[in-house]
Amino acid sequence: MLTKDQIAQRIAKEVKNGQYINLGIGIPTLVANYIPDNLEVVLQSENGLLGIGPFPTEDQIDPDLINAGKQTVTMAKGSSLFNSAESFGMIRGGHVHLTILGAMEVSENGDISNWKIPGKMVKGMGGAMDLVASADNIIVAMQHCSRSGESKLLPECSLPITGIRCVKKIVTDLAVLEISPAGGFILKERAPGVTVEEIKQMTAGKLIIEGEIPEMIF
Amino acid sequence: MLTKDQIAQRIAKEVKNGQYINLGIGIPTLVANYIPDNLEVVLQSENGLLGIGPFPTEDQIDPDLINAGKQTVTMAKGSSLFNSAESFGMIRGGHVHLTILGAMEVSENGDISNWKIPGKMVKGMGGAMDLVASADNIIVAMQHCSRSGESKLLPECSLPITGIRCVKKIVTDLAVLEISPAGGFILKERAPGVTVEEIKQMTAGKLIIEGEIPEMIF
Amino acid sequence: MINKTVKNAREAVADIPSNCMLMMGGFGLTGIPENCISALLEKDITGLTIVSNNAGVDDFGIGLLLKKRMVKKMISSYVGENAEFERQLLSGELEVDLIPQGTLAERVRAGGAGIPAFFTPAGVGTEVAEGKESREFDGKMYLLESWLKADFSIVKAWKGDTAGNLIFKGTARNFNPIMAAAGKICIAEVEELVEAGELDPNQIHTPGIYVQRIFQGVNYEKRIEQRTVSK
Amino acid sequence: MINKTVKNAREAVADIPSNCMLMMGGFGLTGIPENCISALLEKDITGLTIVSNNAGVDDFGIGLLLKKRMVKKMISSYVGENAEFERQLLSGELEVDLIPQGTLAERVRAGGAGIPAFFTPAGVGTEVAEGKESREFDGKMYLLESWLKADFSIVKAWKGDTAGNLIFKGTARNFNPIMAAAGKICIAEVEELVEAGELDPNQIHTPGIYVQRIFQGVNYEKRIEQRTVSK
Repeated sequence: MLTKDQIAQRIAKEVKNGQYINLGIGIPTLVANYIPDNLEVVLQSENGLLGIGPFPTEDQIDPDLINAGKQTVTMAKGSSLFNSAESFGMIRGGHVHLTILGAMEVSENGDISNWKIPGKMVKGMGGAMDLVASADNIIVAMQHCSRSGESKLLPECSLPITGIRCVKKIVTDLAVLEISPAGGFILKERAPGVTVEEIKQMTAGKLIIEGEIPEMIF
Repeated sequence: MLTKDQIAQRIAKEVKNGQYINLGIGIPTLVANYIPDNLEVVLQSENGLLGIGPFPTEDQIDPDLINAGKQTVTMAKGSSLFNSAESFGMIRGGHVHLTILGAMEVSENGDISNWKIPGKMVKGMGGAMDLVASADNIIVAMQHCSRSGESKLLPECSLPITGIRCVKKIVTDLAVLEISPAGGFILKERAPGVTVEEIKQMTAGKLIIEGEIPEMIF
Repeated sequence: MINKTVKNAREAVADIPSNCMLMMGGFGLTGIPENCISALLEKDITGLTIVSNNAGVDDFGIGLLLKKRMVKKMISSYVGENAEFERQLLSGELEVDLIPQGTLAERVRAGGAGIPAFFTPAGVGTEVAEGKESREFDGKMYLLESWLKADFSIVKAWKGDTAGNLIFKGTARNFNPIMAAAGKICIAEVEELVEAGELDPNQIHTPGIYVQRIFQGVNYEKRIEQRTVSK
Repeated sequence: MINKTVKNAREAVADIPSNCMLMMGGFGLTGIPENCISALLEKDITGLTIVSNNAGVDDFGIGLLLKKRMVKKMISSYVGENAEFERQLLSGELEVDLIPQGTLAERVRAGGAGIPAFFTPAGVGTEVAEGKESREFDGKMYLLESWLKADFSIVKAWKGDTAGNLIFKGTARNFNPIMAAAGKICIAEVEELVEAGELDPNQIHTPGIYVQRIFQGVNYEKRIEQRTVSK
């Protein structure tokens, strides 16, 4: 089973040179730490920054420079600043190539739920609905199962939906899976030491297994 | 009968302190010369400038600084520059208080025609349709009659329309008129030496004459 | 150009009445109009509807207005860091309208730019789509969303001039420029106010046409929600 | 950030094929991509559809492309200063789609920002409204207009960096920033090209995300259409 950092590390392998990428809060934020130095990518923060740099040192901290998770950040070389309408124009207009975000549930046709749990305080969807409705490539970083052991990869989402038919790939602590255009989770890779049988048991939605399933390589 | 400069001079009296104003090509451009020095107004150019200054001296000429009539201009103190979408956002959003433009015809319900003559080469409407559809206050500067002596203040426009029910006031070489919300040209002022009877003869649309009609004062 | 300077926040917000609609710039606690929030707290008004991406925290930002029960309704995209907010919401004292952040930004932009409605893909197939017109363009579904306008918009900029031109800094820009344009009256507080003509016209983020009142704010706290440093 | 620099205009436009849709920045002759226009003239392509507010003059700007019969259709708001344009139009060799300038700007902005359609008041009751859906909002009529996108957008900026960030000057900004975002491939020519990191992030007009190719242009003529001086 992968740690959160390992999930992030595996997702980082999906990143291609020259991409503009939006990283959600949580595990996705960690992806930035694993992008190879030889790739030149630009991280977008939907509150109005292209080119997120590393977190600041104590004396670099600027309260006027935060990311969408409200963390203090710095700017990378060649970055730019803009307002929220321009920022989401960028996202909706398909200029951001890759969105990586967390999820509570994903369905076998690529629906995602990640903003609301009935009966709990609703905090709001923030930019998630815009991101999932817009990006061509959406990768979800999540635990395969809930704390109580129930699969989060389902035939249909049980929680309120954030976006429909939008997820392309999922990296969990157990596996890498792709959404089949015809519906279903195509198992692509196993986490080290995890068997196909274990993944089958933990996946409530339709799991598609074709040929040998290799172990992840980092 | 007023000269073009006098028409501009009369229109300048409509200008109020603090207004943002868009001046069309032709007579409207001349209005800028007659705005009293004690009024602080800002002239908008729809190609992306708020705060048009005087025409440049020879050594001030900058090819990157023109107005919507493609004339070289300067910037007034406190001006700002922006793109065409922002510029028309300003116009459509009602932030420009007053639009002054020329017309070929105006109808008694406030329709205006000023962009196209059937059978002649069509040059395009430029920003005129946006301006007339947006501004709360639209004043037309025009000759009362065509060169062949036909009235340009009509029951209905005969030429293709630029905008409907939008003109509030008209200043011609003969008169100042307001459009009645119920339809009709309300005669407000006569040009010096011009009689009500003459204006009546030159106005094909419904002319509303209430009480004494004063001569214009400059 | 006409001088739009007012003395201070108190004068700027003096005529804001109960039950009106306000927009307030800021993302999290970054770029929020701290001075105007303080001045509003001194006023005896209630029933405000506030459009703001977030709702502040319990003891700072819009959270202070909530605590004083001045707010009837929040129109926001994310309101997660505020216990008093949660209490009022669950008790029914407060209404909240949650809107996808990009839709919120575009609706505000549309309000300022005279676009009454537009189509956007955000929220298709979700509860956000309920009761909304949807339509397909080039094989993809979109929702019709309408403009948002306010009686007053209150924004915070880095620099400003007496003609109302504004320049923002860093990600403190966020919703401020689009809200400036969407308020019937826009009040701008700035860290540094200069004479018209001192700012480069080419660097203005918000043209003065959108701003009706401007003043230089004092004592900016600029509280940080998630102080995160490199190890 | 990835380096988007290409050697020159010829390399930048090398893969622009016949019969594609181009956007070209500029208002009148101000802010037009002079170098790319020259490079296009050297190419053996025809059937172009060009979105540009104006169509240049007979011997400069887009007028040169018209003269060489490379253009099938112009999508513009005002095309009045071009005799060859008029000749081709009247003879049926050239199509023209005339659009209110603000609608043109907003359609281009919508194309870049992923808004497939929006309502605008311009053109209500005129021939522009023919065949279009109209709808009333708050007692006023509006027309539904759709986004405009292009295979290539070609823009001209004052300064740019190797990451594609652009800064414009004066009213040479005009349609350039919105077109940069609305082209699948955006080519930017700039008067001064610097390394990424040399431009102030707070002063960027067009973020580099929109720009795929950039080069420093040469020999800008910047012709003036209406040289007007104070007496």
